[in-house]
Amino acid sequence: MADSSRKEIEDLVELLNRYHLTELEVEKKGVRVRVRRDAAPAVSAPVAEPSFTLEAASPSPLLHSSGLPADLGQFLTVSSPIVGTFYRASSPDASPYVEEGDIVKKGQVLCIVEAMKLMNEIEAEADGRIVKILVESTTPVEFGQPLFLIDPQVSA
Amino acid sequence: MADSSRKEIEDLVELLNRYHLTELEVEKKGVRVRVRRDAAPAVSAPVAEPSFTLEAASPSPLLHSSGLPADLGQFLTVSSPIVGTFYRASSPDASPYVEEGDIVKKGQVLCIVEAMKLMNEIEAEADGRIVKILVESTTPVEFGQPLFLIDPQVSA
Amino acid sequence: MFKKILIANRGEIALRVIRACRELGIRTVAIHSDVDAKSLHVRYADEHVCVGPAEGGLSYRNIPNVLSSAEITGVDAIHPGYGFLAENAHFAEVCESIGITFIGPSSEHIALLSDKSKARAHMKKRGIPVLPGSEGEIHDLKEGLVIAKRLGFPVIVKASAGGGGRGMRVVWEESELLQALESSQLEAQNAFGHGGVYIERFFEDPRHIEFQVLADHYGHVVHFHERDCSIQRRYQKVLEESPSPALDDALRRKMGQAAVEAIKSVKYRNAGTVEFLLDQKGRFYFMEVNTRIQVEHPVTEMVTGIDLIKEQIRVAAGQELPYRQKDIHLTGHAIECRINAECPDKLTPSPGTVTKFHLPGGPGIRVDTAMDINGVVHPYYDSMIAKLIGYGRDRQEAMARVRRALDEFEIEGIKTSIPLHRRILDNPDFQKGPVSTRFLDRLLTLHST
Amino acid sequence: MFKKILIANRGEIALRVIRACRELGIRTVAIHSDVDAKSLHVRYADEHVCVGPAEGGLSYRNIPNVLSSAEITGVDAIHPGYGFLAENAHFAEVCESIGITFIGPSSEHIALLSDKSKARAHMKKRGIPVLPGSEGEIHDLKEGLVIAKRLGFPVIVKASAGGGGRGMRVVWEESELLQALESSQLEAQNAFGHGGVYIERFFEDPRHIEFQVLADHYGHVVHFHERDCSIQRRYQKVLEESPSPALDDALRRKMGQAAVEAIKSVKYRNAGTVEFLLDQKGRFYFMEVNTRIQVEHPVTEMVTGIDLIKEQIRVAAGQELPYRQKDIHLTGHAIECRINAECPDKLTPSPGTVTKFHLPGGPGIRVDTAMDINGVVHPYYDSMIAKLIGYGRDRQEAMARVRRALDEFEIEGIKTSIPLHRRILDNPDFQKGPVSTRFLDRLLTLHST
Repeated sequence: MADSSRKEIEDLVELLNRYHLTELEVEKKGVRVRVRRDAAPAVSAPVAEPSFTLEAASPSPLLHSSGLPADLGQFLTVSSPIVGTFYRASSPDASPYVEEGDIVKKGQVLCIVEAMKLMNEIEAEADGRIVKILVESTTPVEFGQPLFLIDPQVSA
Repeated sequence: MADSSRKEIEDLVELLNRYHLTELEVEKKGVRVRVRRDAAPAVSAPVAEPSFTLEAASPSPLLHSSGLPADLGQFLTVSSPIVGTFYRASSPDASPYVEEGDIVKKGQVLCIVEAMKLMNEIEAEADGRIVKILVESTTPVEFGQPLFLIDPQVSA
Repeated sequence: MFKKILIANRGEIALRVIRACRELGIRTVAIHSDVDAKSLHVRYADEHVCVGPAEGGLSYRNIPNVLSSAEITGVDAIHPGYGFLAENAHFAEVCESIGITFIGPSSEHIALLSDKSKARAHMKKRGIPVLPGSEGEIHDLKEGLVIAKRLGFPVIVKASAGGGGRGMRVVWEESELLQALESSQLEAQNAFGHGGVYIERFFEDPRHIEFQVLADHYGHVVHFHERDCSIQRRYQKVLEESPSPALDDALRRKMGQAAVEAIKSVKYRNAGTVEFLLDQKGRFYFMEVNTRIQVEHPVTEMVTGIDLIKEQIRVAAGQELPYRQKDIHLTGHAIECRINAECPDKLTPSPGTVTKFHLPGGPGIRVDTAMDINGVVHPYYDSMIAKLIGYGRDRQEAMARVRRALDEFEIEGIKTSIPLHRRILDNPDFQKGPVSTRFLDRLLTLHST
Repeated sequence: MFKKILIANRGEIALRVIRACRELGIRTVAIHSDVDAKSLHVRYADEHVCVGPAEGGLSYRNIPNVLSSAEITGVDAIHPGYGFLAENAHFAEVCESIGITFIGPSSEHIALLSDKSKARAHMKKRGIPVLPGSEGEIHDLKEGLVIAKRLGFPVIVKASAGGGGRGMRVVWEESELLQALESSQLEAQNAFGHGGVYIERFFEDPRHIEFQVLADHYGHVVHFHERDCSIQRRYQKVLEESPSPALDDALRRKMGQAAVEAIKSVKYRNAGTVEFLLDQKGRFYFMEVNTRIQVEHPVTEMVTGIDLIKEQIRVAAGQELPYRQKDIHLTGHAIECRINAECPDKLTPSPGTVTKFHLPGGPGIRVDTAMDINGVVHPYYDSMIAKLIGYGRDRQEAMARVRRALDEFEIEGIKTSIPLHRRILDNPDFQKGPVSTRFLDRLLTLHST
């Protein structure tokens, strides 16, 4: 992952920490920081430091703290369950499955991750609003890489 | 140095620590302990961990905490300035230069360290009382190895 | 030559392949599970892709994710290392079908040679000596008795689907055969879901001798002489050496020719190992072909001066072997110790975080490891954390160097098999020369009683 | 054979000798200054004695304390390593007088060969080519002119007592000679307290080629072929290799014979190095004999398979050489990088505590170092903290291995010369083959402008 994206993820981690995640573990140069808040709802956070180093990959437009709503701790992360190429639409001419701000239903298709010529539809795991799309279309993604942030407290 | 001697030196360090040394630094297996007390008088403590490993060397009868006066921080250490063999007397038949408890004058011969057939007389650096003789006669000693503890506050 | 290679493995062998690629000027892609994100093989690769969670079946053995990683990184070839997908014919086949070179033999070779009864039958037909035994499975006592008498007692009853010593019974005399057949069948049925058994002559003190071979795409096959892998603990290799103290030049030549013949007979290509059993009378028997690079390949590299991983890559890229058999010389002696994270004298692994990792060095010492200070030994994977290889002018010097390097090797935070290797090297029988595959189990039994 | 050896040195060479002793089953005594109490050479020795404070003159060079240590520990022999007391004839003499074997040549050999003008005269008499120059010192311009004209310009004016490049002036034409003589004399007088100078032919792009020799006590002398040490920075060797890309077999044989002859002519014994200057036309000239084991000895060990330190010990113990010249073969290629604790591109040392020390490994890589994580680089001693040696089948493979190992070698807390070695190995002229002793200074000049 490009340095600028990594920096942004670190910003995100900082914010997540500020907004009461149930568990957060950051390890860097032998220093491990672990933050936990048991009262909050469960959130699927990226477990490993994203370490994808494809040089071709352009920096993903990760979220900036300025554009974020205050209650970040409530968001769900949708991660890639497989290795492949991320597509926001079913074909180059089609419109994207979802845009930031859209309200989605549990089970609704959010994107495609193509692997070995197979189109794998990735579905929303819960109702909510798309807060952020973390990866640009046609970008390769690895296992566990965060793709979307969903605010489950906003539903249609 | 034999293990038992090392153990005793560690006891000594513990005592020195208890009795207000100005500075004490112990490093062992990655853990460093540093104790400092600025008000006390300067004391020449062994700078390096004694590391002599001659198998032939019998454990030196280092001081035991029970036999120590309370104000250990005041003592001077007389160390060997050369490598050689420590003798407490000028010949096998002669009586030792000094015994524990003796009052000595600055410049008085305390022992001999023999090196390359040369007898090197080691003198007291200050007036005082011999508190402890740290090495047994005929034992090999290395550079910097503590030989005597002298209490400079007691003089004739 | 390839421009970029994906290494479908972890640990020391992944790093070993990365080193070879670097020396050849080839870019590398590491794959890793999430718990391996900070491993050395990831750090030293040019690119890296997370392919799944810790369990090997979901990450390193996850064929779709491994192949997707190859596709999105645009590699020309995949090196499978050993273990994981290295001997998976299906994986090799899919690689072939999507135009990515599998650095190893063809999928057909893997399929043929991984079926031990097929391989055995094939070699027997070609006149290569195989272990004397029944032709296929035994169905009743009468059939078994005929074969056992022909072979002569003792014989061994083995499960067709067996492995790791299960379903095996040694039969010393006729009266024991029925019970052995029955209990072996029962055990095999319970363990593998298939109760078929067969009979082979039992060798009490065999030696495990294997020959490293390399075949290019133009019919050239060379061998790199033998490795003696007789030091085993419960059928697991522990220490390997080359040359074998049990072979003289004449036997070495004869076995080498048999190995080359075995490989040529199946039109094999890339690196492989032909395993033989050598009995106390100097007779050898084909056991199987390993269709991968092996853990113990460094001892062969040390005594021949040839980098087997680079050769694998060159051959896979279609290059012709630049030498013939007469150019391969044995010089000196090499011994490899597999350093496992385990409690000494037991088989229990010792996972944990390594708090000190001081490598031995100096003349004749090579260490292959992906471990490092603060590295983690995970319970999900093989417990081997390093290979210590000692080289010397002769066996005496190689032993002396390995021995002093074992003393230099300081690992803290986990238990390792270093004390076990000290015991082997200090053993007078081992020092004297050839021992059998039962040497180590006997040594450990003596100790524990 | 000796039972116990004291190593009168520190750092990697002390550890190197300890390793050799361990492999021979000989007990070891380390000496150390007070700041070195926790060094690896102390940790790995069987016994250790503190011989003084940090400054080398008061500890490692402190002859009474070193010899007392030998006496109280009851050793049979002392290995001096290189530097410190290694070429101190007086020390060797005292060892001899008290019945402790000095592992090296006799004190007479050290005395004779350390006087460069004496050694030069001796070799010239024996018909070994020496650098063309004046017979002794030059006293006035007229005398200098006669010699310079005979030699042909350019010539070089050198201080008799010189070293490290001081008191040296290159003279390109007649008109410059007077000023060169005067300024050289003045500089030498100031630097060494002796203003004597002499004249030699100046070679613009010489190569530094040296031959490793070994002589036993029975008149047998063998050489182990050459080392090319032309990669120097301000007269300090930086990278060495064997074989030299500048030599062919004929020249190698010729120079090897000259080296053996030089050694035989003085009835030398133990290990030594005969240094030659090789000009662009393939002519070679004797420069000097180094009467010690050298820093760069590992490249010779790699290409000949012979452990020179163990040989030194065996020879010193009175053993006969077990081989003759025809048994010494050159196989493959080896390159050594001296890793110094220094700021890159500058000569300033970089003392401090090492906070990370990750060693490279894998095939063909050897590291000789006494450094470790949490180790301290002291300002009192030589700044070399490790030697990285790469071995391959040919120069190409050796270069590739050293290059990738430099990338693996991670040292934090201090600056090192690793970037300098990368630059050398990435340089096309170096990659192509032979370069001169001025190669590196030119490379660094280019960089800094």
